[in-house]
Amino acid sequence: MNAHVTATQSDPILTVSNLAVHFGGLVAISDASFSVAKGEVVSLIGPNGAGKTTAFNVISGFLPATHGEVIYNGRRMGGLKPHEIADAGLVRTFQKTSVFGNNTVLDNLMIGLHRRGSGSVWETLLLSPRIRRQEEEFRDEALQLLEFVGLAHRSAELAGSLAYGEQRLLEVAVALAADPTLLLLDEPACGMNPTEAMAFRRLLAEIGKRDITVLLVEHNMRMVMGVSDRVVVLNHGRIIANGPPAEIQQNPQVIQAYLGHGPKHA
Amino acid sequence: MSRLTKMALMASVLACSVAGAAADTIKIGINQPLTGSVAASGNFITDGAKLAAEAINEKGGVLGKQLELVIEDNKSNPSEAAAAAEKLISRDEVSAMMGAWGSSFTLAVMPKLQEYGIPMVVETASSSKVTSAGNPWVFRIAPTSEMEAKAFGQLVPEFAMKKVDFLVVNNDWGLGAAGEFGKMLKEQGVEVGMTETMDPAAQDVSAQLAKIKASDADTLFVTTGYEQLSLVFKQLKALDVNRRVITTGGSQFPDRLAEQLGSAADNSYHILFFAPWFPDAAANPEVAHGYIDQWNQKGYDKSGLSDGFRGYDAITAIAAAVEAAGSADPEAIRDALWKVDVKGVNGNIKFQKVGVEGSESGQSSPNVYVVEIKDGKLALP
Amino acid sequence: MDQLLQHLLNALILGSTYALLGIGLTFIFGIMRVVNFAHGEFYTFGAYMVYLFSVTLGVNFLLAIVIAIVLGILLGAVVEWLLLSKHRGADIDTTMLIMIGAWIIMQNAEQLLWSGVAKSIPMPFPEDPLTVGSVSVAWARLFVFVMATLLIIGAQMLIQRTRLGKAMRATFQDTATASLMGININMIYLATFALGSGLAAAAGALLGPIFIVIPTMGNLAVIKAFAIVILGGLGNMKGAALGGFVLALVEEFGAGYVSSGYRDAMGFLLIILVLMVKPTGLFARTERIG
Amino acid sequence: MSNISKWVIVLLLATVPLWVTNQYQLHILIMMGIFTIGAMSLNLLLGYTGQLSLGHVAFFGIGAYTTSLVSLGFDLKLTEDYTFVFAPKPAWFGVICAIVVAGLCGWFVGKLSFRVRGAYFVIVTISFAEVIRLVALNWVDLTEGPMALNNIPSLAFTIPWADSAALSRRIANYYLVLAVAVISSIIIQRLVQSRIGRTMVALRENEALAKSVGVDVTRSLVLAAVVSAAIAGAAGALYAHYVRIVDPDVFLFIYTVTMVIMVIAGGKGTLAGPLVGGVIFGILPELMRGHMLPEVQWIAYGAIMILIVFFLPEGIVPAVQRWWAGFQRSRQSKMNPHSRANKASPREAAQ
Repeated sequence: MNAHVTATQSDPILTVSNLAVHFGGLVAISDASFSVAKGEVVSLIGPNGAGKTTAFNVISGFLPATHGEVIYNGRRMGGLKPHEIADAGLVRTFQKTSVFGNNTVLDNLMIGLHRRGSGSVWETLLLSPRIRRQEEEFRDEALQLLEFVGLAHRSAELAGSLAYGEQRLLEVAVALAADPTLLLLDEPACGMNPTEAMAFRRLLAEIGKRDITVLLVEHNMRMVMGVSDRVVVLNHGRIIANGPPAEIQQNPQVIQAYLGHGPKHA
Repeated sequence: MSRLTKMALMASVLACSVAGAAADTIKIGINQPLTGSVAASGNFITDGAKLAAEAINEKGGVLGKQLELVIEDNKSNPSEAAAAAEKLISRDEVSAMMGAWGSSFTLAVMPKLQEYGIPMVVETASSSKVTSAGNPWVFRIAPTSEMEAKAFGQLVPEFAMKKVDFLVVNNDWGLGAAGEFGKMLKEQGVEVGMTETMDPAAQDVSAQLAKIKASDADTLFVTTGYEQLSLVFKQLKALDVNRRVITTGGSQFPDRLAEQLGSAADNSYHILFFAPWFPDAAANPEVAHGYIDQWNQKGYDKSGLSDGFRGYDAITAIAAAVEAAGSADPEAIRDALWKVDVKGVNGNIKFQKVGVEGSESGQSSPNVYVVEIKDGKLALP
Repeated sequence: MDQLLQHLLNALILGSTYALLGIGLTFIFGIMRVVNFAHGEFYTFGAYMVYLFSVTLGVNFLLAIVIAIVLGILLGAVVEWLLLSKHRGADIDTTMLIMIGAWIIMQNAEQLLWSGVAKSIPMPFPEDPLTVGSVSVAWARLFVFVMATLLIIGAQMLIQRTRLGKAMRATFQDTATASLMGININMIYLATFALGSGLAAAAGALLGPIFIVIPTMGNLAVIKAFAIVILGGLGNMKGAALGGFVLALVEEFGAGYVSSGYRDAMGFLLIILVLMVKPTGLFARTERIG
Repeated sequence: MSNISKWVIVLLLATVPLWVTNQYQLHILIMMGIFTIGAMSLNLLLGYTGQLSLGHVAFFGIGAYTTSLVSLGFDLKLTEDYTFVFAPKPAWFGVICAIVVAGLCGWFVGKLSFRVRGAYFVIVTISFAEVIRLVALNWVDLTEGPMALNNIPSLAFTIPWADSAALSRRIANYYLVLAVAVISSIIIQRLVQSRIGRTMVALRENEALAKSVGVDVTRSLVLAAVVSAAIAGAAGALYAHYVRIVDPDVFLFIYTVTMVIMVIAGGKGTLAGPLVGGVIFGILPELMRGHMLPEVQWIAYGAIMILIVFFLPEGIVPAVQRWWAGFQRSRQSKMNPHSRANKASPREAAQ
């Protein structure tokens, strides 16, 4: 099958075309093109070192691309800073657990809500009524989001003191607070126990209902096959397969790629 | 948190109650550079002051009370000099002060004298600004650069100079000396070339010396403290600059220069206010001998004698003023300083009114000596 | 032309001691990730040890320099063991604050022991300078240059040729792997800090006699060492050696042709410029981030 | 801590000149206050954004020099025949200029170091302070170089109950310092507890995550640097008008170190930390004086700094809060074993 042909879709919200990333002589991604349609849940999978996280880093502006471009909502993302990309509605999470450890869970959410608010320095210093109101709205919104991911009872704890699985949930909540239209999740279920993983699958479904498109990097194949509308397979910096989960499971090239590296969580 | 603040407040109250307790002594504040770029001289002056206080106390003190010296380090820095004065006056409640070595340090202290009404005997500072500022609490026993230049002027014909350059520290002391000596030399028909400056703490002056090397002057005047002076001589030698060097300011330690630098210091002349190697040439040989004996008895460094006398004379003058005032009241001491007429190591100390009319400062007329380093030995030219 | 040659010569000699200072600091940073604010105090320590042995105790001048360097190494080892060995893996700020504390303690201890009055150390070299054409240089400075160069080469050899050096390089590359390979990381850190301190003490022992010795002499030295290390790229030893010479050149020409007062400012302006243009240092390779 | 108890403390501090009449004790309190304001401003950068600025004294010194020059006036010979003459302006105007100029310098340094973090940021800030010190030392026409700017006018107003002019001036300065300290802490508190301030903490805690949720970290760092520098500039201006003399040594690294010790010892990233650190390290030298030589005093200072890093790495305030929270909790659980209330985390209580 032709890896460059994307599934028929009416309205691609994210298009990655001919992306290549080189570190000196090392090629992390040689040539990758794929797109994600609005409302879809797409998984990006592949063996370790296939270039998944690198692709995430480029899409979210943390790394410059060597060639190719990323187009989001019709806008070129190349050259934009990470916070500008987030402002465009494209929000990511990280592979390693990443929270604001010395802040309370509630404050983590308040930081996540940052781009929804506004207010000049002067307004802030004078503590204008609008700023006070905004703070209250933020607090309510944050609590709602915590309710949504099931962490409301933890709101006063320090984020760093949460259990591992809870921290991963908090990460997603912080990303959701930033009001994304496309959410990039980098191995969100990594390290979760089966119960937490199940809870997380339910959360993903809820996120879908909120009209948020999801691009997921994940090793947990059961989850990938369960939640994805479509799966993109990356190996040695190239896309080797792109299609619905059922099709991917049967793809000999994909099986070969995974077996070649030894199956992992597969 | 509120508990913590209370604790902190209690600590501050405690700290405050520790300070200050009256004693049966007359306190005199010493504001000198004990560390930093001109510390060598400041330490010797402080030693000289201690000797004078000791001698007076042995004879029963002043007004039946012992003199107590309260010593603060001004770290060779104007702000620290002002801070030291602040401490001496408001914390230690001294009756009079001696200080503050350099002109810049002294000028920094002077507003405090006026604010609190405390007299200060100025032992080293040479800038004319000190006594022309209209500060009636300042009494100077050191010569101004102008006086120094005038005294040296008598020797100028002997040197047969044609053109001179200056290398001075870039503060009131150095720039003042360059100005006054330049004026005096011009009046005597000597051409004045370039004036190069250096930071008081600079250690490498090769760049300035390279410029001076290129000049066709026959004499170089240098004004700085001993520490920098020794570097200047070393680097002059390293750059092979051969010309007559004359140093001014009175804090050169020529015996140390001769000993440590060998031939590098040869053919140099040093303007001093006391030449301990030739005590019989002093204005008051008996006082000079007494001071030298006392110094040697203590085992102090001999090369410090040429600076230590300033502290000795300053304390002598202050003690005489307290005696005349009949009390330790600062204002009474100030008034009495005008009546002082004592024999010091340098000469007789008697203050004349100079500066702004109505709020004159005191200035005595000290003696000036010139010493030559010749074949590694000191000589009177 | 003559003036230019004289400036170049001065810069070469000054640069050798700067390089010595910078290598020691970058060495400690590269391997241990410690920003050593006390570096200047080891420099001061070296100078005072030469004073103590050669002037106060009358030991031979050359021997005094050797003793000063050895004592610098020992003091470095003691400081590392006492203050840093318990903070392996702590963030840079923590160790930096500890070293600032050490810096304050050491400087004031020197002041307490030797007072704030400057000391000078006589050197057993001919007073007349070596003059070639219109360029002249003092024998003492020539000696400093030769010694500094030998020490730099020696340090480089130690790192390249010896087992200890190999272990240090391995630690520099990857601490975890080095430790798995059976390298005693604690010993390596101790040796690194001791060696870096020894190099700083050597710079002080060599420069002290040329200038004067005061307790605060390390303050400018440490800041200059930072400038050198930044120029070369933090942790880059060859870069630090080059950085030393670059700083000396910039200072010397700045003082000679722009303004002698801004001599020391040149170095800092250079740092700011370098960090604006190439934050990883002039001689650093681009690193992979992440 | 509630707002009421804060204002009670402020009121208490306001009564100090009524019962502390010793000039020197007031002097110590004023100097302590000035350096505490400096420490508070440093805390904004060091504690909240996590950037260790070791050139902080530059802003303090720039504030001091700016207000001194504005209130003393200066002449600058720009060309052979044109001299720019700046006539002396009132002292309060100088203070405003000081705040603005220091703030601009903060903006410059913030911009300058937007690419560098950690050790590089530290070195950029040190270099900046050194360059400024050398300019102050060498631009003698403007700054008087090592001769210092002297006779700077006082900011004082008359205190009716003071016995002497000197005491009146001191009490006036005490109130000025207190007022600036209160205003500064309100500014810092409102800032760090706002949407903008949270981005600063986010930058400290996890820069990548902050970026990923749309925080412009450069902007937030620059803003912190500007506010921090402006407050430090105000402290410097107060210093200049109080001691009435400024020389280039005001830029010495040791003053930055003093402020850093105050912040670290008190507790970085807490509002009360620099205040507690400032009080302790402002009073400590006075307690030690008379018992030990100045050098020994400094050695003790250095040792305390190391000991704090060893044993109280977070600082005094968080340690006390943790202890207090633990104490409260144990008392609560004794009274009502099932209660989970009052389990506020230390960090939240600190803010």
